[in-house]
Amino acid sequence: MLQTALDTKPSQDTKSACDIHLSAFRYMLLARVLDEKFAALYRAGGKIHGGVFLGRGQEGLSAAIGVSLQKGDVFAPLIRDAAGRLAFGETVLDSVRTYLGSAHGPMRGRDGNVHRGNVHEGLLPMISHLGAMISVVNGILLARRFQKKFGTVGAACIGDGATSTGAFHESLNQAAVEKLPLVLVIADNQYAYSTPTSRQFACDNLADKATGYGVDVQTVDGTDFSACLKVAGEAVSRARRGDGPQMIVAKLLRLCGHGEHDVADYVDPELKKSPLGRDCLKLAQDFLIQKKWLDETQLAAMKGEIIHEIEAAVAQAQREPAPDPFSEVWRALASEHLSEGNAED
Amino acid sequence: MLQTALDTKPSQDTKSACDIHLSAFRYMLLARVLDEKFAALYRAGGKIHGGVFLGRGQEGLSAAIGVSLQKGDVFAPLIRDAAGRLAFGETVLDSVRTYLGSAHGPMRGRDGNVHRGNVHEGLLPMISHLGAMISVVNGILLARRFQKKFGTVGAACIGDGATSTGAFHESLNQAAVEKLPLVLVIADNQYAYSTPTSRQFACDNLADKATGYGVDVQTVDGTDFSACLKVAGEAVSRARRGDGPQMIVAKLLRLCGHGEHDVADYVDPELKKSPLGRDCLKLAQDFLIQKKWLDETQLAAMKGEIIHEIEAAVAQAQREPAPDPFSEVWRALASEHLSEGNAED
Amino acid sequence: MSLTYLEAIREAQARALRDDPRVFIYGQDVGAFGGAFKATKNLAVEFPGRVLDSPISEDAMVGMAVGAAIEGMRPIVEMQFADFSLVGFNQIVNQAATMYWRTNVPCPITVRLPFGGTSGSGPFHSQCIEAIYAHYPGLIVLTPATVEDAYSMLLEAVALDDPVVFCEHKFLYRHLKAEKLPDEALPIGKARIAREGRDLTIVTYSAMVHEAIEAANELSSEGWEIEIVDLRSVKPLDTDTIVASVARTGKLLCVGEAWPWGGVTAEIISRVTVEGFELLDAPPQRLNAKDTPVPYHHNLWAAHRPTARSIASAARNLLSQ
Amino acid sequence: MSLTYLEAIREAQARALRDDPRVFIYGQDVGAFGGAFKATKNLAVEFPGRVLDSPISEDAMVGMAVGAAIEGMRPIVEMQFADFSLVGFNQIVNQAATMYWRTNVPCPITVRLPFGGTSGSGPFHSQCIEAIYAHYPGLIVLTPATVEDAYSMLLEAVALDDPVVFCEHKFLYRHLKAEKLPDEALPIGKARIAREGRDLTIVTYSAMVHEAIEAANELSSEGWEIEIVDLRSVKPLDTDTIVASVARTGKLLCVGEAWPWGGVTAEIISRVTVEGFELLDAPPQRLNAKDTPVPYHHNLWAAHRPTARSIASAARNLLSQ
Ligand SMILES: Cc1ncc(C[n+]2csc(CCOP(=O)(O)OP(=O)(O)O)c2C)c(N)n1
Ligand SMILES: Cc1ncc(C[n+]2csc(CCOP(=O)(O)OP(=O)(O)O)c2C)c(N)n1
Ligand SMILES: [Mg+2]
Ligand SMILES: [Mg+2]
Repeated sequence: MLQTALDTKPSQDTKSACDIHLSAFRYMLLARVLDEKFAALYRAGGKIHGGVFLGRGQEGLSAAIGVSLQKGDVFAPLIRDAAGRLAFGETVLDSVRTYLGSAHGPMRGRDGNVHRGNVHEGLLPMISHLGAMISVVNGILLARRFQKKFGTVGAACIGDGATSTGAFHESLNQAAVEKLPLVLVIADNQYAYSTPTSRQFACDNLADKATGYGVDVQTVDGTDFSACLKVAGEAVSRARRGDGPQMIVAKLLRLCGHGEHDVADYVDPELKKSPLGRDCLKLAQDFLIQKKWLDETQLAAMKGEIIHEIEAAVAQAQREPAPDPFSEVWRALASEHLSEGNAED
Repeated sequence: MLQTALDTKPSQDTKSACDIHLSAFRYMLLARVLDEKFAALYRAGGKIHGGVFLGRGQEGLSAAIGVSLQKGDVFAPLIRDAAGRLAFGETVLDSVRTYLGSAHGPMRGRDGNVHRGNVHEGLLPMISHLGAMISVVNGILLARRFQKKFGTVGAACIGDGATSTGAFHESLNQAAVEKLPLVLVIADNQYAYSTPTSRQFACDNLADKATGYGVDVQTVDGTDFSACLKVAGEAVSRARRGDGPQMIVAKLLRLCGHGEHDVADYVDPELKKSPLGRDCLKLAQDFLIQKKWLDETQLAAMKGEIIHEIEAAVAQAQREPAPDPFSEVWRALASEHLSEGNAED
Repeated sequence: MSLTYLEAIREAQARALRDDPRVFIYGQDVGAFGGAFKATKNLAVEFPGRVLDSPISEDAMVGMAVGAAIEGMRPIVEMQFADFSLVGFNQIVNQAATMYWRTNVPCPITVRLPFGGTSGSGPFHSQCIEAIYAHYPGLIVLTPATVEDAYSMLLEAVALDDPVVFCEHKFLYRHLKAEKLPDEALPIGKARIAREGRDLTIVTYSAMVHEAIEAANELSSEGWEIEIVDLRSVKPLDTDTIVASVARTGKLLCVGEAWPWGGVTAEIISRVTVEGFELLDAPPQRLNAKDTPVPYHHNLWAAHRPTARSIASAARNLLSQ
Repeated sequence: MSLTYLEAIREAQARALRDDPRVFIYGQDVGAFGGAFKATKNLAVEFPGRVLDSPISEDAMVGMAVGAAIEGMRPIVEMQFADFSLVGFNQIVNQAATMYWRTNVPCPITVRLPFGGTSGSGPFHSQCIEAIYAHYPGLIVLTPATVEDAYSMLLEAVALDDPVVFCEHKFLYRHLKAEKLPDEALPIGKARIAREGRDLTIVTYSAMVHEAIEAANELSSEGWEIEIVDLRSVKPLDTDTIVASVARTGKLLCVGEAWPWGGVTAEIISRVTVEGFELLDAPPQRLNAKDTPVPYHHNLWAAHRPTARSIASAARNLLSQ
């Protein structure tokens, strides 16, 4: 997958600003349309069991991280990172396969929706427990230090709510003590499910936490994909250079429910009207058109391609077999000889 | 107990600086001599099962917290807080009983050494898991808010090492969100067991963490009991006033092993020679004598009293019965009717 | 008016808040939002200031409840999913569960765990973890299987002086309905004969009670009469009721949705063989989930847990001995 | 040269570090200090940069080990006491234990738990928590009872492709000595007949093996020959060896130092009655610790756990049936 990713994404420095912005934009649009497809399948019912979680309004930040990373880097996305996943090299087909539970998907129907990834390609499949993936990224980076593999970085994404977890604290402190090339991206989207930040923390800005860990931090307007590209690019290069953990705090608003089951009528209308409530995709589009890096026809063409790619992926995933409980290997251990098996088998 | 405590400790404002300093000093000395007694009993062998943990070098800070609190406040001391416990009202006899496992002790031989306290008197018996007591203090303070009992505060003590626990992070953030009258005292004694702070955190000063939680903070020289009294007194009054959680970071050095089993040869000699390595008790004594608040004869008398009190307590605790496994109620539940009992009985 | 298992839990909390000023609720999104499953719907409005949204801090959530409890309150902590309680595990088993024994001060907290499997929930939103709590001394672990028990047992849990882990099954939340709330109920600690029979005893709890009943109905059409014991409480266990049933039937099948190593089914079989060995006229049998995480895909999930069909076939094997 | 159980653990780690460049050790005070129990003594000097002091962050300690493992390393995590692993419980059971099943990528970490009771250690430095780990799918849970097993099983644990919870008993650390390190050993998964006998089978593990042997010696002076099965591994369990022994003796007593609800003794009795019911000519019996936290005072501690005396009397009861 990363090969594909690489075709469409040579490493940043060799690219012009225009290319980078266009590439990021395409992943934003791809993620948005893909998310909408999942939402539609969810509403249609039957096709998707369990929840559907969208990244609407966070595509700019997420894509910025994804395009700033390179092959060989590590990425631990969270629930709102469809854009970043795609930019990092996940295929549309694998996202669709996971939601639809295809036996050919990376999780083989064993896990689903946002709990997907591919360890060999550095894309970590999140467990649900918030904050738990950061120390796993630390471990990969530590392993590389042992193995004398230098020059790669690890990025982990987290929300404002997850900053309240002990796991967040322990792992960020751990990365700082080991001076690991970790880029920790906090998407402060004003809510944790229904909980406003006022019930989540009492500091003015989550960036205020950085000094207490001894890590660098940048705050960025998460609705401005260009600003996100700049901040993400810089943070990734500093980490790569050996400056230790980098924190990014992006301010934005979740433009969807926590999941598609959630109408989110608790979101403060004032926030929706505020600059935080702007749609990063719309802003990005205006920016590119105004810069003349993209015109309406190219945009239409891009949309067309994307819709086609997604429809094709959905069609294929639907043709693929579902996991078969009878041929399924019901074994949690890699060591077959130590597996107790299942009485019921 | 607190009654006794109160006799020797009317609330602060009504006391002169001299009285406060003398009172604190007496608890420092009492704790030092008591600690030495435990160490002697430990070395003698037989009398004390398990470990012995001293507060040598931290008596000034600990006593300062204890004398700054009032009856009705809550105190969650940690392993190095013999002085604070005594100042808060724990009797010498109860400390000795717990170490010797007397059936008449507050823990009835079920728990021991530093794991002692008396919930009804606001002195929380720590569990071993570091950081775990802070949220319990939060809960007591929250309960009082529900019960409309205002004007009391809760103090929790923690070491530099324990700041790395998720529990520390979650509970401090929780206190800040609820704006609870919590005073969190961090004794940065340069080591967590054998681990130097360089392996524990990467910020310059643990006080740098406060802003990230949105709480007030004061840094203090932990070897200077007078400075500790000032800072602790102010923090407690601010919390009492309703200014929300207060953090205190005291810089000092553990002047003993982690426990009495530990010779602590890993402690950097430079640190011992540095100002951090000064003995707060010695400094306090010089301070009081130089201020003419105490003279050698008074000091000798004080020591005599203290040694007498401790010897009497040890003699009594040794005469008291050990817990009897046959009369012991082997039941973890308060609800006797739901207790499964023990097959072996 | 008819009422679901979930609504019964909501009603029980409403009544606890109404009847006892010491009660409050603390958990993620339980306030204005009414909880991820709506188990606290409108309670924040009906009881202002007594239903508090918590940060995403399970360890501190439980610790705070413990502190409030020893100061005279009766906190109810809602975990968003049982699976996330593992982050607060230490405070439950080492702080709450040891408090009374260490200090003689009761620690009346109720930790609500929305638990158990539903299709499409996957490895981290489906776990049955009653056994790891029941293993620790100092906790009461409840697993109501009916709307009535969900209501009455939750009320009794809040009234108890001990920490209670209240396992409410998400699969039953909306599936299960009752006509009205019960006026009286079996006390906690007593198991219930969910179905009378003479040929074989199935001991189970929570959602599996309903799979077992379905299996029993299927088997009765084949002429077998299965007795079903609904444990209601997995700690304490009502061994007497179980042994009495086995005395009647001579055959024991234990069914649980949890993983096969250890757990409730092992404890039951162990107790019955130790205390009622001679009552058994065939080897007792167990049926558990498979020894893997709970799968996401419906096909795998449905095969991972015991079902009416697998229960019926296990029962047939046992009956044919 | 004679060597303790603790030294064997140190030697196994030294050899693992020497033979396999992928191995490193991570834990509180394991570096220059050599660990709270000195299980890593001098290893930081002998293997520079490969024995790392961690912050007091059990959750992140395990998470980091998992990351390193899936990147090709073989981390050994030392918990300072088993009891503190509960703070890292979530990363062990939900991150490490699910990794292979979810991703097909093995997660070879070894988490060393200094566990079990010693006099004066109290409720939070004495726990036997093997059962809560064994209940979760995806983990191997080891409980060596001898110096030889401490050495060979730890080496094999590090070589395995799965997460291993290695329960090393603090009571055995210095009590137990052997003349030399073993050149060969039973593989993990196989139980050991610690003592041969014909009249009754005692199945146990870890420190209780030695209490059982003492009880057996006492009973042999009364003319009884007790067979003792040392499980070595509580997950997987070597049911065959257990059942074969019960087939010889017809009587089963399970002894564990853990709490009575659930746990190893329940799982063993349950398996034997399900698979070897007809082999039993008396009801099997269990002996566990009492259902309270582990007490601090020596008198209470000694009465809380099974001992040679209580084992012998339980065996006598069973033999007299
Ligand atoms: C430890 C833990 N507790 C609770 C949950 C349930 N949960 C899932 S997402 C979520 C809200 C997360 O909010 P935030 O971190 O701000 O991310 P966002 O959804 O806003 O992107 C919660 C509470 C969880 N996954 N893990
Ligand atoms: C969660 C947890 N992990 C590990 C331990 C073991 N332990 C007890 S004290 C200690 C060192 C504490 O250092 P610090 O917090 O600096 O306090 P100090 O001993 O210096 O006063 C450790 C690691 C513990 N008690 N709790
Ligand atoms: Mg958020
Ligand atoms: Mg310290």
